[in-house]
Amino acid sequence: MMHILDLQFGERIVTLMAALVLVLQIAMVAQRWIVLHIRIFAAQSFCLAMIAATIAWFNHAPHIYIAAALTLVVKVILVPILFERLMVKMEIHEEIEPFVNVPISVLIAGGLTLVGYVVAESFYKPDETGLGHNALAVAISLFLIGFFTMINRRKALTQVLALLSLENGLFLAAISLTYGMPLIVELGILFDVLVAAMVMGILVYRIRETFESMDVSLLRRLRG
Amino acid sequence: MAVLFISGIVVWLAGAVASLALWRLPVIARRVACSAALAGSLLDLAASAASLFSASPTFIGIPSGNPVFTWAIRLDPLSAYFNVTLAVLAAAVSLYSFGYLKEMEGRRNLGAFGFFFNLLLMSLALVFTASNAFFFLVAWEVMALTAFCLISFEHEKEKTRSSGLLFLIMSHAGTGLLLIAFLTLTKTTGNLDFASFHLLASRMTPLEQGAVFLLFLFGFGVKAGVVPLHIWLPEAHPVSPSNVSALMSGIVIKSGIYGMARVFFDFYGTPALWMGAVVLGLGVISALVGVLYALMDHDLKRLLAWHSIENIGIILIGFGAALMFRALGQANLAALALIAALYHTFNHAMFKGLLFLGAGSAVQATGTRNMELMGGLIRRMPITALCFLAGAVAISGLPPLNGFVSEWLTYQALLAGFGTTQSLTRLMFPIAGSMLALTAALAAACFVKAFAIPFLALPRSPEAAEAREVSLVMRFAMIALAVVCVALGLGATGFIPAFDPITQQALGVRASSALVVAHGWAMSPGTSHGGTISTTGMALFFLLAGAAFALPLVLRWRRRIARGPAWDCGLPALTADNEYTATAFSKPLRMIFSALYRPRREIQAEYEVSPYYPSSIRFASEIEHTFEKRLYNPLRDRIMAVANRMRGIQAGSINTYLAYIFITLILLLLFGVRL
Amino acid sequence: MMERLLESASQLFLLLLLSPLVTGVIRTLKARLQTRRGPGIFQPYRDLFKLFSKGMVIPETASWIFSATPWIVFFSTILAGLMIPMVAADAPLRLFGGVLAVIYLLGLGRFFLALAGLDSGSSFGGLGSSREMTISALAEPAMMMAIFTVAIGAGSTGLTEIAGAAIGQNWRFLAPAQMFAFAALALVLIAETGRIPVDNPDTHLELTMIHEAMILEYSGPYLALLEWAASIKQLVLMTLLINCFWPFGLQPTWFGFGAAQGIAWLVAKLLLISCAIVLIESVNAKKRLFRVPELLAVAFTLGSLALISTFLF
Amino acid sequence: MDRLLLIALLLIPIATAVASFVARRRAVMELANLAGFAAVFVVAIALGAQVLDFKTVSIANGFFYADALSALVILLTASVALICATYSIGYLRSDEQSGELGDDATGKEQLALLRMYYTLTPLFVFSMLFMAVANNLGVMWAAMEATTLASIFLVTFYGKVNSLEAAWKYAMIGGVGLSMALFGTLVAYYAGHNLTGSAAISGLNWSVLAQHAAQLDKTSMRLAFVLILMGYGTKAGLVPMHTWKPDAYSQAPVPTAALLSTAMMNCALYGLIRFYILTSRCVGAQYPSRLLLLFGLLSMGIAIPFVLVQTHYRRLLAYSTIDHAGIMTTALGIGGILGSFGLMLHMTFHTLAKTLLFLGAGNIYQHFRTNQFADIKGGVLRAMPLTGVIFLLAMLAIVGVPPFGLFQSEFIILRAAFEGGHLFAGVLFVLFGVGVFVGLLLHVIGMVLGPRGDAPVAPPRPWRNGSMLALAIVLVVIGFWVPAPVFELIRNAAQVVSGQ
Repeated sequence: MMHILDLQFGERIVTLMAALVLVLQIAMVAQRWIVLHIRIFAAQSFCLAMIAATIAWFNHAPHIYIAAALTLVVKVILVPILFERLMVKMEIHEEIEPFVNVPISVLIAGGLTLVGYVVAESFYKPDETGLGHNALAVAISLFLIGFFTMINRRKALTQVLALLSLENGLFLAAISLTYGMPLIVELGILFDVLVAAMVMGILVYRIRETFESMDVSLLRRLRG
Repeated sequence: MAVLFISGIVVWLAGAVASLALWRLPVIARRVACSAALAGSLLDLAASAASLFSASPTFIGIPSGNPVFTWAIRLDPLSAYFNVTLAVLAAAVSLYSFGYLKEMEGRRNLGAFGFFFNLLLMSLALVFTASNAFFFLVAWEVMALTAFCLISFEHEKEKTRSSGLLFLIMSHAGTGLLLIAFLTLTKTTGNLDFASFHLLASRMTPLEQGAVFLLFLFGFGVKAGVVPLHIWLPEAHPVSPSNVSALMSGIVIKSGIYGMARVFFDFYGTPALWMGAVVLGLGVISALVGVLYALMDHDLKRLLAWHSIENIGIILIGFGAALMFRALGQANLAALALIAALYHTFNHAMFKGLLFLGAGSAVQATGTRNMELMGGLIRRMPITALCFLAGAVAISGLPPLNGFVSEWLTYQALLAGFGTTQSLTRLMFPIAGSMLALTAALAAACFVKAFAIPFLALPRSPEAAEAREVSLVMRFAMIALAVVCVALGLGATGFIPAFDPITQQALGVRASSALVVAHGWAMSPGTSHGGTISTTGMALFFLLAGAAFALPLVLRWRRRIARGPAWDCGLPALTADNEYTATAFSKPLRMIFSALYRPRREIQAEYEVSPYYPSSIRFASEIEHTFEKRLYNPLRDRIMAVANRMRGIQAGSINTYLAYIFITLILLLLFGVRL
Repeated sequence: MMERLLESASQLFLLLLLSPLVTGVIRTLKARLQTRRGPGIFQPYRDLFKLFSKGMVIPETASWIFSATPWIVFFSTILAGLMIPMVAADAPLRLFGGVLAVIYLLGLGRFFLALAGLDSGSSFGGLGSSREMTISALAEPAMMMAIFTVAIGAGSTGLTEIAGAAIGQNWRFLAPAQMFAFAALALVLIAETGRIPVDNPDTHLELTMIHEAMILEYSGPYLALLEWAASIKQLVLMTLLINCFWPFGLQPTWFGFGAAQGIAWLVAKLLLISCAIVLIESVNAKKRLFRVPELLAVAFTLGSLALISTFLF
Repeated sequence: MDRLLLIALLLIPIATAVASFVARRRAVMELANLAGFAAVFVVAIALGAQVLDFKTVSIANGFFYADALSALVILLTASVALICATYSIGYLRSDEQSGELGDDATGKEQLALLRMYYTLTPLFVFSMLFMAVANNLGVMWAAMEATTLASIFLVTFYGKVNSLEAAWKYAMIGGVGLSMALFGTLVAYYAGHNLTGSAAISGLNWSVLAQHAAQLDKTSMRLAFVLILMGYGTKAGLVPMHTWKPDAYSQAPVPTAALLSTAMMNCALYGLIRFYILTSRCVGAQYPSRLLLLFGLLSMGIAIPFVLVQTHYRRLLAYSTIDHAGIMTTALGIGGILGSFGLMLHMTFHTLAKTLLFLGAGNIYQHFRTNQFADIKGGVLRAMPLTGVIFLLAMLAIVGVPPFGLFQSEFIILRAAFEGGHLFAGVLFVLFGVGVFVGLLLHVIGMVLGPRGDAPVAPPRPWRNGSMLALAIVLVVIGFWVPAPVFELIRNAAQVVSGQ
């Protein structure tokens, strides 16, 4: 059982999971159904929590456990439930119609991953152990893809989801680059995320009420 | 001196604040404002006249509560000279305003007017004396701002608003150029003090020199109304109240001239030849364009505004010549040209102020600015007419008044210029000279129109027939300026020595001893033998001849004089309808210069009985204002079109907005990081 | 001082006396050329005398400008006349001004004449003033070019110096520059004195007249003053022309026997010029107003040529 | 003492918010806000005085930290908050009378709305103050995010369709921006991860990083700065992240808009400045200054066409704010002691003038009931003299016409540009300045001057005009005479920025 504690092993796991997170992100780009969209987000957040836990275990950084737990609570449980409630409440069942069609979006996502690696490449320091540049690359890719998804979505709700998944990229960066921020910071950030999610949820709801639709591409009154 | 000057400033400031505070009591506000303006002017006059002859410039530094903001004032001869100009004109105008503003009581906020009026005078005095780039720009902009407020004082009229705005925008654009120019100088010296800019140009690269020169030329040119930066001037001067117009044309546009004098003869050591040539060329063009458009304009005040452009052109001819002489190392000739320019500056301030005051009286009496509706005012308002005539003779450069003197000096400078160089550039001097001659002659033609049509013959409208002579104080103000014009003409040789300190400071020579000959009876160009004039002599001749011949003969013939209807080639019943109009008067020139004017005319005749006897004919004729039509309007339209297209950036779609950020981010990540 | 006064007095005398004669001579010569007997060369004197002894009517629409103008025109012309060298090289009032002053004094007269033309309110007066100011304005650049040429040669705008320069050095008056300048100035003179082909001095056909139109409302002594001033102006300009370019026979001083000689020379040269004018007037028709600018453009070109040739040759 | 000050600074707004939340009557809420912000203002002044004495004030072993820079930002925020609090009393009352807040006869709806306003505003101010005193970069970020969250519902205050749209754009773009900022903060933290000893423990404390800036990882700092620039740039409204601004400013209640466009922009710039200091100490000033100049000039340039062809006067003000964000960024990019001084001076003057403009716009809107120049077509001066004069005055001030302060600051910035060798930037600066001047004056002169037309003469409005008049007097006076301590504070802040 000793080799379980081997750092190499940990790195493998983390990298694997990071890859999984990336895949999920791309899957989100390709996704047509809002419900699935939410679920995938939940899954992705779960993976992140796991990564956090692993890192906490292997680097003996207890405060990351808290971060992991918070992620689990906020992003895997609270936010998805909140949004699914919202969906039911507003009986949304349209499917997502993106601006760019799915195959091309996926290709773009791939390209963005490449960008992520190119940017992170300059951080690669061979002498340095740990999860450094891989994780950073993945984080940047997640960030960019999430961003792209935001641009590519018409529905308010899905834009919020995209924004949250984009923040997942940040979380990954936080834990894997710096083994988590000081606890207080983590707390602050997560709190913000939670509030943001709620605020945006309310906004989405009101938009839905006022416009009889969640299609944000209709919000084009204010120009010039 | 310092004390006097500062107290002048303080009086103006106090007057401004007081009249604003008293705005609810128009009578008192008017009196306070005008008397403060008058007192301030007199104090300023005393201070600047004293320091014009003092050997060393007076420095005044007032500590201010804001370390960034420093009051740095220096009264050197040049500043003093322009301050004298300001003070004399301002005194007359404030006197005039006592009566002029009376009409506005109750209808307009005289408190506000007095506020801006006094502030304008104060800022002008500060512009002429600021000795620090920052403070200069502050005074400069305050001047523009207060001038704007006065121009758009009657802002109910659409025309007034647009004109004021045009002025504000153009002058601010000019200030932008000045800002760049001054900062380039500052970059070289590392501080903002004018003293440190003295003879600075030599320490700059030729490229910088040229660039800064042009920046200054155009920056100040906007305010001076140099063609093609003049379009605001004929708009803004007519719409403002007439006392303001007098200040605008008389002294505000001279702030640009002051700036040029300061830069060209204080900051620049020896300029390049082309600089002088450029200024000379601009001067000639401005003079011609100004007078040609004036001839076609029948709005009395706009006509005068166009003439301001012409006279600025004449001044610039002097400056240009002076610069070229300096480049050629001819200090004495440079002094001659500089004196010509500065003398004309002063003269123009006086007679243009006088003419605007006269025009203001006529406009107030008839309620219109269109001279075609005036006529016959010389009988209703004799004093105004006499003063206007004096101004007209002076501005037409006819002997023995002041306009003649400064134009004569300019001719002499140009004449002497021909011999100073062997290069072809020397051809510029005689050409400029002949163009100046053309300008002067056209100006005379224009002022025959500008005096005869409104003041002579029969009234052309009921209002004109009912016109009243203006109040005593207004008449007095005009007479005062007229007297100054005459004095500047007859006593020219007495004023020349006043330029010595200036030429001494700018060029290091004292010219008066060479210019004033025959025990102060005559003036010579100081360049070669002979070629003198003596306005005093001419005046004496006229007086003697008048007294000796005219008077007795008139008395003898008095009994033989009969008054009767005009013969008019036997046509019956001369009425205002068959008088010669201004339009008709300018017709020959309109046809001769049609290439420039591109006149359009339409005639509608209605016939009743036969095709030979029209019952009514309507004639409309208009000319094209080339610079607006061909230069400014297309530019404006282009810019607006581009702006409208760019509004598409903000099309309302959030996805697009996000895309902007996304693309920027990716670009920065890929390339920005490597910057 | 004293002799200055004497000089002035005598030149004044000469101006007053000679000017009507020149007019008369020109008229008579013209008449002869057209095979008429003509009024005789002394007719202008008679006209002036007659007019001076008559009463005058002043239009009630006119103002004091109307009455002041004749005096201003007369005196300014006289003053101009006293500034030019007629008999002696140094003009009596040379100190008062040179060629520029002469031109501007004539301009002063013209200015007031134009005002007077408009003052009566009669449309013919306005017509005259408008045309007069236009033509004189257009004549100005040419004149200035020519004057610049001679003045540059003499290094001064003083007429005495100019005349001196022209005789002094080796036949300078033969230089092409001088020639061109002379031609230019001659054309300007024709325009300024209101002669054919620019204006017709002895017509009252309102469509063509210029100078006559302005003084249409005048009568009696004032008319006499204006007519006299006109002929003095003509004399002044002719003298200016001849003494600037061919200053032969100019005496150093007014006094002694030389004076007579000088006057003789002057009369001879005047006669020459008059003949030239008569010729021109007889072989040309009056131009339409809008053809006049072409004439003056030619004059300007000649002036520029003169200037350029000053440093070509 | 200092401990007390910082605590009070943060507690008073919270207390105010709670008080207004539980209040049952409008008067109580108004009073609470007025008193609260007055207290905050006093505390801010006291803090400023303290900072002048001790350079820095820090408590909770450096968790809260205030130097001259923070003190200045706090002072500005507090004064704007106080003015707006006074103004909004009159403003909201007139809204209530004119039925803008809904037509519920019992007045429940209106009260609810008012409660929201009077509760969220203190929270909004709190988060800005918190950002200014937070030493930890992460906390600073959290506070910045909090400003967005607190202000979103102020933007939707009127519940109109447009205000929802504006709020949505604000939320989305702001969200993205802040996540970029967070990313930047992370990378900055990563850059400091190989610090040793005590530094490593408080690795995100700005004061610590600033001391060890030289040892930070250079590549990471470059990346961090790009992300921060775009992140906080979004909140500051730099082009091309500015798109939310015109919408939010034109839809929010006027006092909120004033806070957004002055106080919040200052805070965003404050964050940017903090990172600029780190980056320039780490990788040298050239790298950040290039990026800053790029964004600054771009913002100034892009603002012009929108100003030129604008039809809506509150959007016009928004674009002017974008222009000034560009000016200040450029100033930061020019840097040096002179540039930083100009920047701080400009921040101060702009805050005053822009607030005044928004309040004036509020008066005009409530009087004419339209946002379009076309519908007003002149006569403001005749219809409402005081507002007209003040609006014109503030407009002249904002376009940098002397003798008002902004001319001084812009002059200093320009001088710094020329002496720092940024000739091209300087020339563009002047050019854009003239462009904006033309656009703004074109519209505003047309709106303020002119005959009255059919608009009625405005009734007296003590609260609104009182606050405006006070601010206007301050604006004019400060052009000629800046109180010595304030000037000292500004100078110290500039020293903090330029690190000299």
